[in-house]
Amino acid sequence: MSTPTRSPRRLRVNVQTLGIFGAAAIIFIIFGILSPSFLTIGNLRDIAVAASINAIIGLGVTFVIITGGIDLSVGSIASLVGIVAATFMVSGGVAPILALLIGIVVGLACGAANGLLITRLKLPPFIATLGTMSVFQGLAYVTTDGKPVYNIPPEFVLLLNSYVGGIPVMVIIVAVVGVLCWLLLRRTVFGENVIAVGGSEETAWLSGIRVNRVKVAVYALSGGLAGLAGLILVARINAAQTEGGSPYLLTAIAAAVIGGANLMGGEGRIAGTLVGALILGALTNGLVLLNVPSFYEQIVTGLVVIIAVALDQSAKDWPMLKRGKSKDDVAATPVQELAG
Amino acid sequence: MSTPTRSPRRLRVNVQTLGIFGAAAIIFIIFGILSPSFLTIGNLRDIAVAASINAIIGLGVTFVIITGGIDLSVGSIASLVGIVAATFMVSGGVAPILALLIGIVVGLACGAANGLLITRLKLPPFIATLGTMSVFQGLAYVTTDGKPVYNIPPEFVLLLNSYVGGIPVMVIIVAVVGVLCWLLLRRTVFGENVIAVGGSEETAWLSGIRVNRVKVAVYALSGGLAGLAGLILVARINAAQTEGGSPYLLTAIAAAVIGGANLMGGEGRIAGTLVGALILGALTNGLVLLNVPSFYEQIVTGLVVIIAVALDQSAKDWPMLKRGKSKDDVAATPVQELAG
Amino acid sequence: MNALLQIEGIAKSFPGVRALDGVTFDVNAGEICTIAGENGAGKSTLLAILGGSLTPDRGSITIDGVRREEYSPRRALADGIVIAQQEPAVVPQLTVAQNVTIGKSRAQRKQVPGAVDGVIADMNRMGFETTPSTPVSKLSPAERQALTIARAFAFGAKVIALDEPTTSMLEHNAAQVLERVREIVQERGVAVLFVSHKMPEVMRVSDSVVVLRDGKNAYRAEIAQTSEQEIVQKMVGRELLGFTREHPMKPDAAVRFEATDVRHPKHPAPLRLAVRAGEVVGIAGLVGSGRTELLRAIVRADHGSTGHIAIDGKPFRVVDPHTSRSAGIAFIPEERKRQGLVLQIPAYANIAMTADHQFNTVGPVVSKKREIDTATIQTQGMSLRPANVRLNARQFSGGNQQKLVIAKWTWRGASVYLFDEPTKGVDVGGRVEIYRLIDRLASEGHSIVVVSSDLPEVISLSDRVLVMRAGRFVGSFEGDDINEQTLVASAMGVAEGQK
Amino acid sequence: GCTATPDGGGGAAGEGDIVSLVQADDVQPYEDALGSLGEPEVPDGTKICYVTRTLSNEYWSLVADGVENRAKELGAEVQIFAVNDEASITEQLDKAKSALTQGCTVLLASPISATGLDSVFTDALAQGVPAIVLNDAKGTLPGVVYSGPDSLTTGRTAADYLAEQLPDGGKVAMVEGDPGSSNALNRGQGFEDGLAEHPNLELVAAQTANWDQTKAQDIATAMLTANPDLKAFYVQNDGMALGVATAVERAGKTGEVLIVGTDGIPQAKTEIQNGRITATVSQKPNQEGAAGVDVGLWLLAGKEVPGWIEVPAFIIDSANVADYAEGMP
Ligand SMILES: Nc1ncnc2c1ncn2[C@@H]1O[C@H](COP(=O)(O)OP(=O)(O)OP(=O)(O)O)[C@@H](O)[C@H]1O
Ligand SMILES: Nc1ncnc2c1ncn2[C@@H]1O[C@H](COP(=O)(O)OP(=O)(O)OP(=O)(O)O)[C@@H](O)[C@H]1O
Ligand SMILES: [Mg+2]
Ligand SMILES: [Mg+2]
Repeated sequence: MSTPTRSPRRLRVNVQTLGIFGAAAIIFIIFGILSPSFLTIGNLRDIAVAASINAIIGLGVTFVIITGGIDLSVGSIASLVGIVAATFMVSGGVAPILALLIGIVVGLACGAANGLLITRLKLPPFIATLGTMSVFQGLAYVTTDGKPVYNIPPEFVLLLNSYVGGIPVMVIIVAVVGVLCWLLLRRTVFGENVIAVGGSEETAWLSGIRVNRVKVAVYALSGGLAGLAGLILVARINAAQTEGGSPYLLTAIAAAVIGGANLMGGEGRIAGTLVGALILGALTNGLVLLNVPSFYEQIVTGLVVIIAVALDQSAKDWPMLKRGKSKDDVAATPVQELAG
Repeated sequence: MSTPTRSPRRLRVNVQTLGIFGAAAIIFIIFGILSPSFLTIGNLRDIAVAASINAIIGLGVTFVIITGGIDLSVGSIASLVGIVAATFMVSGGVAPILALLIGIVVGLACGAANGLLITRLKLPPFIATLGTMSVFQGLAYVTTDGKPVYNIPPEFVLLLNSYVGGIPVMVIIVAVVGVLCWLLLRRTVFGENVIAVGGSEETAWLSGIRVNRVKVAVYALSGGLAGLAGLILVARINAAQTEGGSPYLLTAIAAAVIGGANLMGGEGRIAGTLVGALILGALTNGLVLLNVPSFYEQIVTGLVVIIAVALDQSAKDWPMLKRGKSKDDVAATPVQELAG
Repeated sequence: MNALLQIEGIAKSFPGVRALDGVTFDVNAGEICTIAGENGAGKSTLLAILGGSLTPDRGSITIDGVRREEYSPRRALADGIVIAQQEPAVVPQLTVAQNVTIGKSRAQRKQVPGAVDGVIADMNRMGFETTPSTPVSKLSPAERQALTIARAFAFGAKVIALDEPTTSMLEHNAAQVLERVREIVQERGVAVLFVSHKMPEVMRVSDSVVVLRDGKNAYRAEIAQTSEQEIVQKMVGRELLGFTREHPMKPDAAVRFEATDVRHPKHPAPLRLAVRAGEVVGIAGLVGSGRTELLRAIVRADHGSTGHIAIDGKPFRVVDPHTSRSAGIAFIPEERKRQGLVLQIPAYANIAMTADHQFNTVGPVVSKKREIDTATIQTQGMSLRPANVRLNARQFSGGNQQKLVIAKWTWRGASVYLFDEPTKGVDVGGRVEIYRLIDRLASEGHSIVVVSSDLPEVISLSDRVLVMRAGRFVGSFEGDDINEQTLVASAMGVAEGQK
Repeated sequence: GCTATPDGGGGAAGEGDIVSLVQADDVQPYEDALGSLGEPEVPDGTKICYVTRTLSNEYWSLVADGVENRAKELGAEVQIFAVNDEASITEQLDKAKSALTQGCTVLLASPISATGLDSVFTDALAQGVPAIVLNDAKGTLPGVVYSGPDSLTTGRTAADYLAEQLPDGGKVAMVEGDPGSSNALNRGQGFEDGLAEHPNLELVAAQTANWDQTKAQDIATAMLTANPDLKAFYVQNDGMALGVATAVERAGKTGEVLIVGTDGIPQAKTEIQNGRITATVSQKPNQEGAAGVDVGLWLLAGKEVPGWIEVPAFIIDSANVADYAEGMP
């Protein structure tokens, strides 16, 4: 039997990523053709800004999904953190920087709570985070009796929502967080453990990986990033809304899954998630530029998401790359299961 | 290995079911103690009525989840079907019975579309149904320019929202659908195939099961039941709202998962889903009777869901079944791990 | 007359691997034909093509003179071809009965009303008792294999392929099973393709043999006209020198590994296991006798197990596989695919899975290069094929996957190695390599425990053999007492082994 | 056509004497009604229930305040029922039902769906419990009193105001609420009707931001990109208007591009003072609530009441914002 010519996996990852990158490129090009103002620097910057919150939440969710879990509480965490930090600053007179740290800590704590429910009580992640989703949301309401917090200190807004060398701070944050997440996932023992747990919990466990710790850490990360997103949200709208985070639940998960995260676990791509968020951002923006009526906007968005991911799938679908992703595909190649 | 004295799976199912039934019982008893009016016939009937829409959607979703999929479009399908049927009756003067049939057919069609996207384009179910969720919602808007449809014919309302022998029709519908679903899942070849596909898609495929057909069928079923729910919704509020169905997405999935459906596939219980829906209904109702402020209501609901499922888990938690459900159970149960 | 099954010029390649390269041979009705070959020779791939789950790049398959056009499992089943998978293809969530009729239409079920009872009966004949309503999740691997074999004959198939059907079974079970298979073949005149790495049973059951080597069929012969040596020689392409134990017997060596008061929730009886430095302790016993549980309890793999661990007299706090890893205990589990490997990631990543910080460079950043180098070096010593640790674990054949699982621990170094069925599904050559590996570890002074259903293996490796029954040690044998008769007797409880 | 359903509707409408007290086509401003009917008195055991939408929506919590304050002022027991999701019609229906079973003597409600609570109203009226709809979802059921503005006029008012402010016309854009919601539909409809009378105002863009401030910001930003010469925004609620204000500010066009919001929540008024928002079509949640309470009590006292207590919406801008410094009218 001839020795392998080159690593199929490397190749596969590239092509996969290319798949969704390609889809993204096509979307941007089409919008660019349809609307002259779409591909202007200013507008692209707006898209990046609009995508940043989904991107940050999506990155955390990506880790969770890789372990085979799901986090439905990210939206509520973002709301809660925003409300708490804002209250501290406005009512408590806490310094912006400090409030920011407090906020992230609250996010981490909420996430860790999810992790403990899942590992200690052995709850399915869907249920655990569905429950905490409504608990955290409730806490956000209770904190301010459901009222929004206005008059956010300008320093705080500047901190997260200004420009550095013409680049919006939050875009820089996304970039930095993205790189860190990539390193964490691909270049640390923790990252390897995350992938192992998602690939086969049993194997990871028997190899001496502390599965529970990994899971708690992953949910804490997801909570922390959701918290960060909540703070950015506050800075964006100069206010903390008790439900501010809820719209991002589905879209953030969507960003991750569009980017190639496999809800069955074991797979997910940092770059992919970022592209996923960008695609969603570009859609909202582009459809407004084209002034597509609200009703049709929904239809188009849905169709584009489907087509984009279909392209991604087909990129993986040429024979060489058949095996790989989704449960189906794993199934789709018996020999790999039959081998030895 | 000596012959098992009695079927342990049966046993396990019972224990599980008992787990969630027990939890439900406890919840009802506690509310009963706290609020005298809770356990009155009238109020219990109200709860059953309130739970019916979640129950019906949840039953369809249960099948989808057993195959290892997910259906995020059920809410939109309910809205779309409601709007379409109502328009037919009000603008088209179609007879209620006919409108009802048309509605269900539309639901089935939407579901089948999901199934085809998932099997032919090989899209992850999450993405496919996320996309169609917004497509179907958009179609609902477009149908009536987003306007609700009023003046539903009383005959239609009577059809779905009246009494037969003191029992609300929609409760009867839930009961009938429930029994049919149980028979379908536990007493037909199709049901076996559904479980097989969810338990191990590859095995199913290698055994000659038409995996694609099975999948298309379950998504169609899910869509059809969502459609039925949409019609009941119309009958309940004497109007069709373009977004009427959206609130049921998460709650219906929750009902299924609370009832023991395993998002990794292979597991799900009809009775469990019904109980799950009842628990959710009882919570809303009971907390109102106790006059819990709506903000705290969310916190309590979240906590109760978590506790209820935790009880269910612990019921399964005796050593042999330790690594209870969760991914590796599908791969293999501990019993198998332990086999010499 | 034409052969029942004609395989002609079948070729199949996977990314970077030519699995099959023009395989051609016939099989007649009533014939049991063994397909022999090293791990990775292409046996399962060939069967996958026969079963329609893979489409060949070239070549054709003809059944009853009808050339196969479409490749899909449904088509193959319709043609009367059934493959009993190497990995039992059962649905744990369904009952035995449901797993028998799985995929069959209501009509087909009507045609063969007795199918389920037939399968249950056959399983009994094979020495496995079960009921139609038993959930498969409750069956042991051996029982699952028996079920997969028995059901293959249930719906009147013409060609049945059995891919390593007895890997989880003890000799006498396997013998019984294959005996039954022979009967059925004679009764019904079906053709059976048989894949196994256990040469004795190959010689016993088959009428003829086809040897695959590097994806080509290198040899075809009637069993009567050939010999075990001949076949093995054709498989490995060279004279295969057998394994002889080299690690010195050190009856006086100090106890290196001691596990006391070990309990597993499934077998509450407390057990004590002590292994000397450089000693190989074999553990024999019937399927379900609690051997795997013993090992899992030692590394605390299952919730609710207890015990005390001491290494070189020093007590270690072992509460989960992690602490057991840190204590220097290596556990090579029985089911490599599910418990030993993450199939969709590269081999080197699997091997590095047992690392704490060994591959960190600056701070927490790990160096893939180091991981790859380490993995490569480790696996070279085991002649891994294909010798490329960048390939995903799933791209290796069974035997080679087993080497990966062992490499996971050897690079890290441990003082105690617990092997559960170390050569399950490994070819003759591979076995010898793994035996040598174990032998080497022993001579390096490590303590070794080998749980195996393969008695010759236990016998040739062990300094001492413990026999388990119903979760207890029922016998301990050393030196000349270690032989099949005594072990089987003790395992089945006919004669009490001397303490 | 009202028939017994598990959701109520037991008694035939019109049977209860309440219904006869309601002068269906009589419309009066709150002040007039108060003048003619006088301060209501509270019979023993009066329990006023208000079934609202989400309290996290500032507007509804203000209506609730209006109800609570008036009830306290008059010394009546009051209970608020809120839903957790602006869209869950049946949750509101189920809560309204249990409100009634819990022995409310006056039922105030802000139905999510215009007809959504009809069955409960019918029951209420049959049991002699006055049923009053607060704001926006004016129904058709005889005997149900409506307290609030004509929701079409809110949009129209905005259009007229913009016409005033932009004598030589120009391009305007509209930021909408949830596509399906009655507020979004009515306000949008009203606004477009209004524009029809001012041909020099051109509606170049209309998009939904689902009542979400951040999305409103992103959408407004894109609208400004697409139409650099945009003159004004009509925004269907003030929360979104705040987002639009930020977008306009970031585009450096504050003051240049007019922003007209809706509702008149305090923060919007602050921004009007800061000049970041031009104006808002303010409603009077407190008055709507108070009026509802009074109507209920009047009916209990057997007084004839108008079928519509009008609480008109009105413009707040830099000119008069000072008069409404605190809370909402
Ligand atoms: N899914 C796959 N992707 C890539 N290569 C594969 C795949 N499955 C098998 N191979 C390669 O094809 C060759 C033949 O594999 P196969 O499983 O047929 O060998 P085998 O004879 O069954 O080995 P064993 O005796 O261990 O079961 C091996 O080199 C294996 O690495
Ligand atoms: N090698 C494989 N192992 C396991 N499952 C597979 C494999 N290949 C495909 N599948 C699954 O089976 C499906 C294709 O098989 P199926 O027989 O359903 O196709 P089909 O013949 O088109 O079905 P239908 O006749 O209903 O259209 C794929 O969607 C995938 O989910
Ligand atoms: Mg094989
Ligand atoms: Mg074993």
